Amino acid sequence: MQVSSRKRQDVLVVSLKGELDHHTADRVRRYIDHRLENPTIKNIVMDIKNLTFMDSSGIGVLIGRYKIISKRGGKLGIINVNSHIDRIFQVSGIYRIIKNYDDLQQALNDMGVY
Amino acid sequence: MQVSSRKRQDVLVVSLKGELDHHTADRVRRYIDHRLENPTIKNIVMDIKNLTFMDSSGIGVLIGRYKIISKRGGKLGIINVNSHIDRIFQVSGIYRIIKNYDDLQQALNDMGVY
Amino acid sequence: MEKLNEMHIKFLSKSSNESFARVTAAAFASQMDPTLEEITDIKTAVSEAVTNAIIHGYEDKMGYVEIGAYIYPGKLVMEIIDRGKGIADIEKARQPLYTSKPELERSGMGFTVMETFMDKVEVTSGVNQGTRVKMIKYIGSSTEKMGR
Amino acid sequence: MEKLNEMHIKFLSKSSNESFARVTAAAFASQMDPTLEEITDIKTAVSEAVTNAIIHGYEDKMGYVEIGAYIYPGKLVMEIIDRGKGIADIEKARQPLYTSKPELERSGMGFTVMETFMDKVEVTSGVNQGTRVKMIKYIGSSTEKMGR
Ligand SMILES: Nc1ncnc2c1ncn2[C@@H]1O[C@H](COP(=O)(O)OP(=O)(O)O)[C@@H](O)[C@H]1O
Ligand SMILES: Nc1ncnc2c1ncn2[C@@H]1O[C@H](COP(=O)(O)OP(=O)(O)O)[C@@H](O)[C@H]1O
Repeated sequence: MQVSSRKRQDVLVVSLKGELDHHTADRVRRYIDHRLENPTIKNIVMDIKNLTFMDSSGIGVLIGRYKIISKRGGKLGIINVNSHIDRIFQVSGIYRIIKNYDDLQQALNDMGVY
Repeated sequence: MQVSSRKRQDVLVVSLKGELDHHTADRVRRYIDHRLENPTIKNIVMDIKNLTFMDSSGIGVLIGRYKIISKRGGKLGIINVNSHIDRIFQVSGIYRIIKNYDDLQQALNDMGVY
Repeated sequence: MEKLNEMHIKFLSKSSNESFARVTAAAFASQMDPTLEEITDIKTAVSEAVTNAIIHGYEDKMGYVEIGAYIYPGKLVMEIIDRGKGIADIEKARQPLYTSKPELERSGMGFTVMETFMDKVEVTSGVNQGTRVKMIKYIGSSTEKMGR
Repeated sequence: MEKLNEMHIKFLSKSSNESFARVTAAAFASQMDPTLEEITDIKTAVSEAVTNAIIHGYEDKMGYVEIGAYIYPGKLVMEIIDRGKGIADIEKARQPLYTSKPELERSGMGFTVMETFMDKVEVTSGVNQGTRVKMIKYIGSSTEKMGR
């Protein structure tokens, strides 16, 4: 599991590469929460284009980050969701709190970054 | 395991793709021996560029084909050997009977095909 | 129905073995010539059950997780077994969003995901005796699936 | 030395399980962060031992092949076990080019290949009791290898 990120104004764009399960979830969590110590970050976009596997541990990671960011009045968006992971998002009902954007541009625009 | 071949004068050029072990050896053996029913074939070149795995079962297959072809006065050559398979060929002493050619052209030339 | 093949694995309840369990299950199932999607379904369900055995069954203790896999014509049966603390109320445990470990950021969606990707999920468990999750997946042509 | 991880597999003596055994061994060993070459070494040695269990140990009968794998710091131990016919003369069996099944086009190079790719190969066997091949491979930095 490789995690990387960049900042676009008040949006943290996080890219995940590899397999996200219970074992690797901890690294992802710690990586993002460390970045979130920066109080100017309000929104998160998760780019999961290169995520080759995810189970329900990923849902837990997303809900946890959503809780932090929603306290700051921000949003959590997700892009490049494959059909298998989409199915997990669907059954878990996570789309009630996290938005699946068509691409990064759309996500950033929706978060007020142009 | 996929096996394919083409004929260049009296040389049968066999290409192996996939993993050659005891389980898949049988298919390779039957494929080649079926082609060798054609008595105008005198030599064989095995192209193992796309062979992703081989264990000592492969040595058995090669020695078996060598026996058939040497009765016809022909040669068995091999091309595109990776370093791991080369090690197996080395320890088995198979280079005493089978020649490792630099490329197909060299093998064909050595077998009298120009 | 004729059993075509069978395998068993047993490994320590370490989280680093979760990916090992997935790969092993996929490698065994690949004999059935499944689609890539079916392979991912199997990997996901196995990942959920093995993770549960490790974090809920054994919690912080070390124990063995076992997987049994059986291939029948068009049908894969997988069992994930632990000898850990067991489940008192299986019906409650299987409900979507129920988790006994929210502090670990568990989502409570494990069983729901297993049910989504497998054709059948059966849970048997005894308190302090352990848990056995049996999952069935039909693989192959739709005619075979209809004849199940 | 501290044992870091452990797994066991058991499968039917079908030749289609040879590739399954290789993938499983590689998936388990991958936790040690081996090089691609080391992974291929392990796959090759496991393939040889498992093939022997299937064709020599059980011949045409069906039985279980077992693999045990143990990870220590810098050291992988693998055991391949069958309960088949056993080896009467182990020294002779280990000689390069010796095979009891030339009619199956075996080359007699299996043990030699195991010795080439692993750091240590130990064979114990009893006639009609079965065979156990224990292999050790040191993985990782050269300093670790020197301190073995
Ligand atoms: N193998 C197990 N041993 C003990 N308890 C388990 C086991 N598997 C599941 N459970 C219980 O069932 C609950 C729901 O499981 P699940 O749907 O997978 O969600 P999660 O793993 O996210 O908690 C768990 O929180 C746990 O209390
Ligand atoms: N698991 C086993 N059970 C019984 N006999 C075995 C076993 N493994 C090896 N042998 C014996 O040792 C011989 C040499 O084995 P090996 O070097 O692997 O060559 P090959 O498999 O090509 O015959 C075999 O031909 C067989 O007689």
